[in-house]
Amino acid sequence: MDWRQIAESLPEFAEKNRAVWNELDAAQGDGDLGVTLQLAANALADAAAVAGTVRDWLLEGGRAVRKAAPSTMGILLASALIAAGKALPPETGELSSRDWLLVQKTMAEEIMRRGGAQRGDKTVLDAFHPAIEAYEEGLEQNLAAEELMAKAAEAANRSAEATADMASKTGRSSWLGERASGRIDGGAWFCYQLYEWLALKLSGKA
Amino acid sequence: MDWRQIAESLPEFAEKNRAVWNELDAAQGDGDLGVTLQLAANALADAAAVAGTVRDWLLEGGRAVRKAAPSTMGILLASALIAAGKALPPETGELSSRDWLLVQKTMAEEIMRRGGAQRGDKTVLDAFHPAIEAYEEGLEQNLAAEELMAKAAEAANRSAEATADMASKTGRSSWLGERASGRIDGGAWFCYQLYEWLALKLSGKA
Amino acid sequence: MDEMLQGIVKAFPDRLRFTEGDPRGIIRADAPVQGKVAIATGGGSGHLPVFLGYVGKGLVDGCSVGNVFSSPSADTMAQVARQIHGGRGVLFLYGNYFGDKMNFDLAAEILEDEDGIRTLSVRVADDVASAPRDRWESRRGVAGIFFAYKTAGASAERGDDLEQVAEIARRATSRTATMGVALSSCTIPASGKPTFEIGDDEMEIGMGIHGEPGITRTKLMSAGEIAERVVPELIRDLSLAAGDEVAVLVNGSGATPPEELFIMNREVHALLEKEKIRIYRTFVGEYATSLEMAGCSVSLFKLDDELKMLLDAPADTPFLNTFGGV
Amino acid sequence: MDEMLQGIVKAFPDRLRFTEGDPRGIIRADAPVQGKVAIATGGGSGHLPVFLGYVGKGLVDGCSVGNVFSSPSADTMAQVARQIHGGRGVLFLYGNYFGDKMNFDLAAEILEDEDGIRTLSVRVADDVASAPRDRWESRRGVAGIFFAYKTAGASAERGDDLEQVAEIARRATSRTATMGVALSSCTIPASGKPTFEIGDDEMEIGMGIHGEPGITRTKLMSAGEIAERVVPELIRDLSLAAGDEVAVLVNGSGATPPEELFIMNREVHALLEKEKIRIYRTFVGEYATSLEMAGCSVSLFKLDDELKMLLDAPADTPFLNTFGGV
Ligand SMILES: Nc1ncnc2c1ncn2[C@@H]1O[C@H](COP(=O)(O)OP(=O)(O)O)[C@@H](O)[C@H]1O
Ligand SMILES: Nc1ncnc2c1ncn2[C@@H]1O[C@H](COP(=O)(O)OP(=O)(O)O)[C@@H](O)[C@H]1O
Ligand SMILES: [Mg+2]
Ligand SMILES: [Mg+2]
Ligand SMILES: [Mg+2]
Ligand SMILES: [Mg+2]
Repeated sequence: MDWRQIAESLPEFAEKNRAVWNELDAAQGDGDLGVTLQLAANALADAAAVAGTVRDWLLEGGRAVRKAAPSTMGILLASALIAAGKALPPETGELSSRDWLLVQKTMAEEIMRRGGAQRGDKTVLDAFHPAIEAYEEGLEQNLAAEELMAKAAEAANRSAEATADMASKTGRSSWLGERASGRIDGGAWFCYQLYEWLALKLSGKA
Repeated sequence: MDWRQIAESLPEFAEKNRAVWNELDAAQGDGDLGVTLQLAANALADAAAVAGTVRDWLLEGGRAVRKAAPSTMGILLASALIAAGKALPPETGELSSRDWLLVQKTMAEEIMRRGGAQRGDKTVLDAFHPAIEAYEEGLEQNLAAEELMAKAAEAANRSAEATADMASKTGRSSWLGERASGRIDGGAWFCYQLYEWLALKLSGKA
Repeated sequence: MDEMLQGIVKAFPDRLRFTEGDPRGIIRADAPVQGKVAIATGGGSGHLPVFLGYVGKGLVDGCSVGNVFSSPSADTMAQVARQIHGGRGVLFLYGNYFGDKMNFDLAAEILEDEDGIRTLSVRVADDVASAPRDRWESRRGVAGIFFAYKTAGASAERGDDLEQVAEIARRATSRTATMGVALSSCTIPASGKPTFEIGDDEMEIGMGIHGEPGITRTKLMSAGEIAERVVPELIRDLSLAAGDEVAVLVNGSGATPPEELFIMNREVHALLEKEKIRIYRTFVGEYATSLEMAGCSVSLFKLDDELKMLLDAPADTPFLNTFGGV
Repeated sequence: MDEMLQGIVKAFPDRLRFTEGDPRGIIRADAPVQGKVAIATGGGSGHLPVFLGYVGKGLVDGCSVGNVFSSPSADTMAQVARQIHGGRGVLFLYGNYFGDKMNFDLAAEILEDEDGIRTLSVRVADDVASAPRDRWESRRGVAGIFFAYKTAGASAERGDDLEQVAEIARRATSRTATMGVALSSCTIPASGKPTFEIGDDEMEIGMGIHGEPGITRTKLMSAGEIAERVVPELIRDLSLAAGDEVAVLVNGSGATPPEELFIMNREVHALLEKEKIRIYRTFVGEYATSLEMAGCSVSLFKLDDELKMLLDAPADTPFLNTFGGV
């Protein structure tokens, strides 16, 4: 899978969905999730243009996101990307499905470490964790790259929807009490959409 | 004519009309003319209760109004009353129609001196001056006290109504430009009502 | 009103106190300062820190407080003057409003007749929207009163006599020009309704601090557009030329976030710099408010060497210096 | 945003400057002060004078400025820290918000890894409405941050080391309790709509400075009623007893006329006096705002002898001292 190609089309992906992300965040946060993710996507595309390797891209891209989008999701993504870059062996070329698993796991761990949230706290993790589990399951079944992503996307979709029934325990939305109940978490929904988009990309449909 | 009796019923007179005065002032000033005149009336009634002579009453009443009602109309009234008190010979008992003329003329002069306004500037003077002229005319015709007041009231009424066509040249309302045109001046209207009330008082009808 | 004044004196008991015998007069805790010309101010309330927030060292010695937007009484003014009088006369320094003028004039007569205290009066008249330059003395007094307080206060503090202090106050006033804009009206509590209505997408240029109408009403403009409307007018009014030095005051009328005042300040600076007018000092914040009115004003103060010195002299009031200043 | 910051630096060029290489960092013009522990703060904008208005002598050395109501970046924070570092470490002192914490933590890691600069962090958490006393460290930081800045700033200024300065900041924070009320919401420009709606005749008690919901919504209350609701809660929270000494802060959230803040101050004083709690010092004004929100908060700060001394130490920022102060 060509990481450069993915990186280059991230801004387009963000443009298409930013309004929804803002909207979801507005219901229980400050309505800037779409802005944040757009800035992050742009920073990552720019970083890819000058990066030599996928590792460089993750490290430099993470640093760029850190500067460009210092909101919660931005900083979690940035740290997670840097951690993932550090975890990849320096000689990594294109990403294998195993490499992808390592990236995902490292990112999820770093998000937990830095953000201190647990599953069930109504965050991006509530979609991310189930997606990674589904991905790993698929890997054991030797599914193809695009099938793995599709399987992860499906799991993320279900679990993102389930965040509507959760009470937020972290970040800005945790202050909102009643006012935030019954709504899907924006970060979780983004996570699902990202997997779906990646699945389409890998299958050549997007 | 019993000045004490007039003084004592001033608060009642003000109560009955304060809403209208506020309303007229609100259209082109700050809407406190009724409040001002109520405070002035109360202060004058209180002063009458302890004053030995009409002269004392005017002097002490004027000082009390000065403290209690420091808005434009209050201060003009206060100064005018003090000036009138000073103008009356110390031995004055009940007020003759001549004394009344002196009081009115002195008051009008002091209002002009202190306020610097001319006839036509859309102030209380635009009713007061014509009223005094009518009063003086009547005096030459040897009319009775209540007839004099009635004649003055009539003149004040006509000229107060005519202030609607004037442009304000002094005080707060002069800043209002367009916004104040077409409205009767509150101070002029009060002046008319005061004469009318005095005429009724003198004729024993109020 | 009286609750408000008590709240103020309770907050700053080491710096302010009530005038004896009059709960509407507030004076420096250490008044009278012997051997110094005293400065008294006053006016309607609803404009804090104007007027009473300028009582303090290097500024004014006492203040008479009226009801919202109405003059205090001449008797309060006289009582304040008596208790701040340090033997060298009293300057009445206040904004040019009719009701205040009548009361201060009357107070001056009372003080002369009854107490033998000499007074002079200077009325601040800086609102360019209210009259043309050739009749500037009939202008309304607005936020530019700050500069008159500051310079006359410093003049009194350094020992000038009554005439000199009055001259400084007059000089400062004649060299100050202010223009304001409003996005919303203010409501006079007594009347309970806004003085006038402004649409959500409208603003008024030249508005007075009691909601007096301005020069024109326009669509909402950006800070840059407002500055371009206001600053050239002030420059013309003061006949400012390249090389002249000014102090800038960007004042918020109450409901304007400080963030927006600083954006305005940037635009004002940019325009002055373009004309090569030198900015000696800048003040940004709430120096004269109008209850909950949303808006701001820009004042320019054309300096000379003496005024610069007086502007920089130490001064202190609890309203403008949280941590003390002298 | 950047226009606003330029407007600030242009207003006070002798006291503030931009961090080199980062237009979102503002530091003391004379930074770094060698041999002194440096204090850095930061947070979203829309709260002036919080945060950047506390940069100055006797307070904090530098500030990172985020967009409205959002955290500045860790890189800005690190850059500010580098340029204020006077050789004795940096204290990060800021309000307890999640996004800010993540960024400051990250900045601390960057500084340790890349620059070998030691940092400690203290988060101000004084909003009693946001968590009970036994979990006070999870409270939101609101206007009481003023007391932490003032005392920690004085501690750094007198030469304390990093641990001592942090201890003072923590001590001040643990002894400060704040409760706010709001009469209107604030609008986050990015979203364009009020964070929530309050009826004309309603108010919310315990409201956060970004419009976070409070404890309860009630009919409009008078200043006296509000004080009776708020002050006993603060007294209980700080376990104040007769004879204890406090500093009082009555803070306006932006659109509240100062007149009303002083009325509130009077009520607060009356209730404290009734409990024989001694008021050592009072601050009334806009110390932390929320864009155009109408409302106010009351903070009590339980003093000890050292904190009293630190509170009284000289300090100066152009936002709080118009005429300078040190
Ligand atoms: N502690 C946390 N750990 C992981 N994800 C979190 C955490 N807190 C919030 N999030 C995610 O971040 C999203 C909001 O991101 P963003 O809009 O950038 O936050 P903010 O504007 O409040 O800084 C939430 O929808 C949630 O998924
Ligand atoms: N210069 C003046 N001379 C005489 N009367 C005046 C003058 N200015 C205003 N008035 C009168 O005062 C009235 C308003 O009085 P008041 O409400 O007490 O004034 P304000 O509230 O503006 O101080 C006006 O209706 C007018 O009749
Ligand atoms: Mg958000
Ligand atoms: Mg009136
Ligand atoms: Mg009035
Ligand atoms: Mg945000």
